[in-house]
Amino acid sequence: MVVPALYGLAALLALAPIAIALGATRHATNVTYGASLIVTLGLGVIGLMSLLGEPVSAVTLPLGLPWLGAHFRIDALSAFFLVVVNLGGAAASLYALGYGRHEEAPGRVLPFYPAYIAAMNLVVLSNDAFSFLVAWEFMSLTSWALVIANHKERENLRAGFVYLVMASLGTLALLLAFGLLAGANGNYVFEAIRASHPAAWLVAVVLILAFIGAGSKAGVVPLHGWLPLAHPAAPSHVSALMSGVMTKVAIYGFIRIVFDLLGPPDWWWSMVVLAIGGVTAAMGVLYALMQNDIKRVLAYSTIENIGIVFAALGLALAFKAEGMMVPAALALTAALLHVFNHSLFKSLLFFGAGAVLHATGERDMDKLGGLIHRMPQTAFVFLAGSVAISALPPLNGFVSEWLTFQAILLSPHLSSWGLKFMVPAVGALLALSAALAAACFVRAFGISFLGRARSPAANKAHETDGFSRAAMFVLAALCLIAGVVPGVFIDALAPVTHALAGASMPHQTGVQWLSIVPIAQSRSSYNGLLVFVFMAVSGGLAAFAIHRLASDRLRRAPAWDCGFPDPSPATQYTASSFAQPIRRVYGTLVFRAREHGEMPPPGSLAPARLTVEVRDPIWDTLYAPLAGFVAFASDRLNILQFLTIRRYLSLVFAALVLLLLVLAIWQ
Amino acid sequence: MAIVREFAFQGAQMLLVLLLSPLLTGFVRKMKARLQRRQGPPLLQPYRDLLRLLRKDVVLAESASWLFRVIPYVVFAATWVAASLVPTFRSGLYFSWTADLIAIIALLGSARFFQALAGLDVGTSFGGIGASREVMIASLAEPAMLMIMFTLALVAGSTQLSTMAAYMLSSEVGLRVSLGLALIAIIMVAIAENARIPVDNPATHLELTMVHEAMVLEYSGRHLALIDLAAELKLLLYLSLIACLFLPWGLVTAEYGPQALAVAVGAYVAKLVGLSFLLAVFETAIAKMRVFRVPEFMGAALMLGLLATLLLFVSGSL
Amino acid sequence: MSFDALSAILLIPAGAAVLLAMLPGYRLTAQLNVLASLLAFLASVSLFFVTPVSGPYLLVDDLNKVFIVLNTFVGFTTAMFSASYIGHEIETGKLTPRFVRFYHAMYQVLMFGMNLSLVANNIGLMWVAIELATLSTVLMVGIYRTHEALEAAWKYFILASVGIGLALFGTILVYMAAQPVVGEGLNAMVWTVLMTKAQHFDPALLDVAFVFLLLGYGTKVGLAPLHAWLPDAHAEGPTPISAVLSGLLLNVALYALLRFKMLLALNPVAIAPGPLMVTMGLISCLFAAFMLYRRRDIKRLFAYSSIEHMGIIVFAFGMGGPLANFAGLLHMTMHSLTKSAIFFTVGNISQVKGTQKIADMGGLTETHPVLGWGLVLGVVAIAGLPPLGIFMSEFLVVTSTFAREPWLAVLLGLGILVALGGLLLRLNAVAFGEPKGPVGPVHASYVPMFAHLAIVFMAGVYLPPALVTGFENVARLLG
Amino acid sequence: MHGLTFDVAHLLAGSLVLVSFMLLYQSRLYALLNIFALHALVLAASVGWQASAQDAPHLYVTAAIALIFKAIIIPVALHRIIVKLGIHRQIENVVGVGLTMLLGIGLVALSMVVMLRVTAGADALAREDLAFALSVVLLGLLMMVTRRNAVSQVIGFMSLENGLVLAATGARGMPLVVEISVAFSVLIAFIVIGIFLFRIRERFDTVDLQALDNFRGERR
Repeated sequence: MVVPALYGLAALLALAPIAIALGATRHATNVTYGASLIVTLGLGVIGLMSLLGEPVSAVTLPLGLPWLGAHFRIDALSAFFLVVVNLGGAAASLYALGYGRHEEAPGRVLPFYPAYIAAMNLVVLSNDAFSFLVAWEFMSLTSWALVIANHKERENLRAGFVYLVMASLGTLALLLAFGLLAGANGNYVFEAIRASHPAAWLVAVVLILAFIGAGSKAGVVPLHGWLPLAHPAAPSHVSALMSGVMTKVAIYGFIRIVFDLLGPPDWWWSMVVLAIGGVTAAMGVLYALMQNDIKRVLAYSTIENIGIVFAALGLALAFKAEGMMVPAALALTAALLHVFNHSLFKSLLFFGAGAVLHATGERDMDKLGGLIHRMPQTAFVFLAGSVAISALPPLNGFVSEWLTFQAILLSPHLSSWGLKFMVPAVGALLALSAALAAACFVRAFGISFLGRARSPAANKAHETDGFSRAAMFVLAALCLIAGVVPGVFIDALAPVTHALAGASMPHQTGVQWLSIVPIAQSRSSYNGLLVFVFMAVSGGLAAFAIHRLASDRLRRAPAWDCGFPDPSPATQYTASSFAQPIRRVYGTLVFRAREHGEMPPPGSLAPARLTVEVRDPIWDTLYAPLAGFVAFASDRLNILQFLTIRRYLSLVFAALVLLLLVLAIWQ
Repeated sequence: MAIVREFAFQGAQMLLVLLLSPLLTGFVRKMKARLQRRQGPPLLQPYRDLLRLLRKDVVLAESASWLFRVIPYVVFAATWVAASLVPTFRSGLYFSWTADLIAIIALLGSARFFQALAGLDVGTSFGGIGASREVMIASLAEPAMLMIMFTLALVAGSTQLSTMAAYMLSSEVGLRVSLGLALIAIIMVAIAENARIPVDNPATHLELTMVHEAMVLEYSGRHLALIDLAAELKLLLYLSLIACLFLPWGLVTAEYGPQALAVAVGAYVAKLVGLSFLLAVFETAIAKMRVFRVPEFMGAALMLGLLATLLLFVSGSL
Repeated sequence: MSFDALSAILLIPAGAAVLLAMLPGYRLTAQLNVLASLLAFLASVSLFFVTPVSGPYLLVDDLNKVFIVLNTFVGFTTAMFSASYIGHEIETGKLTPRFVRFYHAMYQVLMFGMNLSLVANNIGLMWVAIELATLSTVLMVGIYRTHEALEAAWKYFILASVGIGLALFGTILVYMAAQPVVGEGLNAMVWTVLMTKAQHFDPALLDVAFVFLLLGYGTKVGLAPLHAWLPDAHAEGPTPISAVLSGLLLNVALYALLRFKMLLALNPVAIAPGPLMVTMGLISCLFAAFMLYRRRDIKRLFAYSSIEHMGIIVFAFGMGGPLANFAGLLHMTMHSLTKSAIFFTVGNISQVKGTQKIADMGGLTETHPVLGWGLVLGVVAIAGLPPLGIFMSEFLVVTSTFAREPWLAVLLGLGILVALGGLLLRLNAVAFGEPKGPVGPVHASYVPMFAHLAIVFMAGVYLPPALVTGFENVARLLG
Repeated sequence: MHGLTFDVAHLLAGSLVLVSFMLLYQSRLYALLNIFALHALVLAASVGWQASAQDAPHLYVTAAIALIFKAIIIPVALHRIIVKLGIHRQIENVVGVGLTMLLGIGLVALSMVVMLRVTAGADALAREDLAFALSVVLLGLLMMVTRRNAVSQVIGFMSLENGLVLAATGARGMPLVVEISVAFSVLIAFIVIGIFLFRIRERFDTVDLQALDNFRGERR
């Protein structure tokens, strides 16, 4: 199975020069995105087939490190992520068939787009440290090029800079991790690494390094600094790929190293992952609630979901460390399912944001509003995405969240007290972030799509093109399907958990009425299908009955608003005013949020002003000082550029004398 | 044959909650009135209101979208499904495993989600106030509820309401600190979720203090009827939740006889009466608090929930 | 036959130098220059097929074969580039034909010097050759005769000649060490002889000798704190010379160091030269990385990046071991190709913009797409990002080091990371953003630049087995 | 007999170091040149003596080169230059003489320690020679470091070269290659310096290196 996959990758890579050759014509857009759509679909099918029971297949090409070659392999894990990556890729390509036409400088996007998808696939397929890292860093490189596609804006360049530096930091961490695993004589092939059983301290170090490496790419707090800058800066279909897919590739890296290559770590390391995962989830969504730029909101909510996934992974680690394989499988399934779900609805939401951006030219929610009237279909799918990401039944977001909670509820069986106490706390954090996520997306959807238009641009918005809508509807449909028949997806994940945890959840599709049962019917179960049907039936019944038996008449009138009808849209709640209560409750604590209101003296006609100041604690305490240090050091050292020749000679002289002294003393 | 009977029970429960909920609200109102030395509206007043509203025209704001008209049905449906999945007089109903406690809470979450959207849809200032405050309160109430659920689930080793109720009935559950804390917490959450005093005042239209009412301000006619009915269902749901988790006595499980059923229904009604009486007393005794005191109130609930969970380990009962 | 190939490498440049010094006319000399370089390159390639016997003065083995081919190849491409570049310099009147004639002659002298020092089998001869090369570059750095050029050349000259002195002293000491064992006379300076007898030499003397050689040749390698001449010499000389300096002369000096390192490695008692080299390499890498952040002159910027990479290479060789040595060789090759390509690009840019000040450039990918993306590609390569060659060597260096000396690897990695940041900032300023400065057409040719980048890309993806075996042999030699 | 040769060689080499100290001490350019001539003279003598001691005739060539180039031509030429530049009365010193002297003594001590310990194997003559040579080299370097004037830097450099020659001759039976190369490089060095001084003359009205150092590419 791996060989055709590689052909697909070759095709994608070949697409880049073709795109360059075709130049900035509309032709180029169609060819590039059309071809990527086809290839990604093919790759997705390959992934699916190998997930559903194709044997593991591997191949070695005489590329890369000469004495090593480039190893590629498809096993259950990589097959699953192959599906995720290419599903996202296909959706993005379909979307871009329409959206990409509006690109002002396609020459800066088209060549890198297929290469970027190819790179992500390569990461998933590669089976030795070198190819893995090449693909990993190549992924960063291509996405960097896409982030600065609109290079005229200084902000984007800055975003690209921060992004590439952070990405390289992550790569460095992974490099060191593999350096430890491979040893001095360099057995970089994964089989060799798997065979070697490293010492406990080494396992710990590698785990931390892998967490830094993968976490920095996935956007784990506090390594997330680049993400809200870079993801919104790229064209929307690329933002969707970065948020929906690339972060998942990062998670793949973590799983591959920690669960597959590394031996079982001591249990306390899982606490690190758990704690950081929980904090990431809560922080991410709080950040999201403080933003007014809709793409930024989405980027921060990605951080939240990554946090949820890592919390589940930490749980799986804990169970695995204590040899409880079935719960480990449950936690792992929850994580992987959330990976899949998030890739669906996050891409969907970014597509929606892109459609809005194109229709209005605005990313600031305070300048949007009332779009549901002008772009009803986009509004509908965006709503679906919002419900899904807010973990509300009957859509898919809830299922993975529910599984995570089920896994958390198994924590009492853990023997170590640290975990016994930590897991419920993490559970509280997850619950908090779930509730806040709902708030965040009520805000995101409500402010931008509902109410009345807050700007002329929003008033003149128009529905987006067919391709984009098709892509969005496909994803929305998938969100619903994954929500109502989750059993199918859970069963598909069984081989993965078998490979990684040596166990898997009980077979789901056999259960009556297609409900899902993590451990036992008596313990817990959930049936998305029935919930959906019941809601539909009862809602429909109510509607039918009322319209039949009672009145179905309807009059339009100005809004009542407690008797203060206000003609101006400015009197509506804005994004920032909507966030105000939450900012009061959490912001003062986390972001040192301050509100300065200045009232004009009685009689003066000056408007009253309210200024809100929100600080990013992590940026202030981590990133700013680092940048400061580099600036300081380079300033200090830069003096050496401005010495006289005599001084330079003195340097040489000093070096010589020093070495001679060393020699004299050493001998 | 058995299947049919099971379906019948499920249907019966759905109808029961639907029909009982306005009466419950009416009863609470009556109680409060009496406690305040007022005559108060008749018990059946809520039914009359609903019917009246259903027959009236809907007056829809110009800026309202299709979503605004769909939402009442969604909210009603979600709440009704949730309410009909909570054991009232009989546990282990045929579809009880459709959604466990987590899912029920989440269903209420969806209802709230859409209601908040409705608040924003017309684009008025009051809708905004309501929605933003609602989500703020919910952001604390939901985790608190989940923490309570954790405690109970860890005690009962299940999130299946029927199983939990059965466990609570069984002898092995002793008197526990955690359960006490959980009870207090769940009451606090129930008060907040149902927009009761001191968190919110269902009767008020004093603009700056209202939360739930502000969200539904623009609704009228059948839409308003559905929203109100959903609210009443929610109250019933929480009361019967408390009833089935903390006072499960009289609940019939698998095997039953007619008299057992009668007893069960009677017990259920009795519980409701008792709880709603307590609620009325509580509401009369206490004053509504400022909106930004609410977070502290809910935070306390959350802390209680977390504490309850952690205490479980200390008490070493696992 | 063998004699021809070997001597051709030396005679062609020497003859060409004499010829070019006499011939007038810019076009003819330029073409002749290219032709001579091409012939030298072909001759060096032939070395792979027939290995000449090495005499008492000249020697060809696996180690220097690589260097020679690289040297002549970059020499050839640079000659191509300079042919078009210098033409434009004459048009703009920055150079007079008289100086151009001098320039071409000196170019061949330089090539001769470098080739000689690579094939020399005699430490004295090698020393002479390196000095010859150095002095010829001194003259070319000062060729523009502006204040800055003179100051740069003067600085270069003073520091280089001190380096000369130290290196000579070291050479004498090596002779002193060899003389009791090998006996007086010529033999005591012949590599092939020294290598066989090295284990009997007086270790203490070798230690002192290596200190002097490290500082002497290290000055020319551009190791901090001996680097001071390098940035200015790169910035103020003609761009082709900057390319040759970074791409070749540094390598030649490094080659000399490696030879002596091998000598010490053979001696059991002598201090391992490794730690010294590792320390200096690390210092250079970190220092240069931070220096990148305050650069305003684009050529100085890349000069400092050369220092950084020399640091990495010296570090790798200092670590030793087959993997690290392989990485060092690979990195050296990749660096000279990439860096010279970058200097070709930078030359074109500064000719188009009429300045070397980064502040006066911008939006290059907008105004000159080929040039701009060429620069982006070059910087991406030099910053060690895949799929280009330098990533492979840096991967090998860091991973192989981390297993042995974790903290050194971490430091090195951070150095590379800081350097990446510095380069990226400047790249953003030059290649992206709103276009700035003149947008005239590009005169010099793109061929050499893209030829180099293509090779670097190829190497990053696929290394031909022949090259690999060659490198592995050398790595084994280096111990 | 051998004792005598040794003593003379010792004496000459030692006096070379002494003269280096004089160079360090002397701050007036004019006098400095004369002392440098003396330095070269002593070098020539010691090389000559080495030649006779090792009965290596080719060393006489080196001695001759040293004598003619360094003792006569260069000083004369430099006299010309400084007179032409009108700096022959210039007095300049960066570090105080006392401190310079102390440093010099320290360096000599260092070189003694390093060299004498190292070359235990070689014969006494070579050891002495190398030790002194190293100290001369270091002193020359010190001079370059402590002087600001181009000419005196050049002189410092030359004295450094002298030290190298001394070392080279000290190494018994070292092939002629090296001497030639030394002379050759010094020659080139001299020419280049000459060119540079002239260019400098064209551009600046002083050879004081501060003037050069102002042009440092990127000024802050």
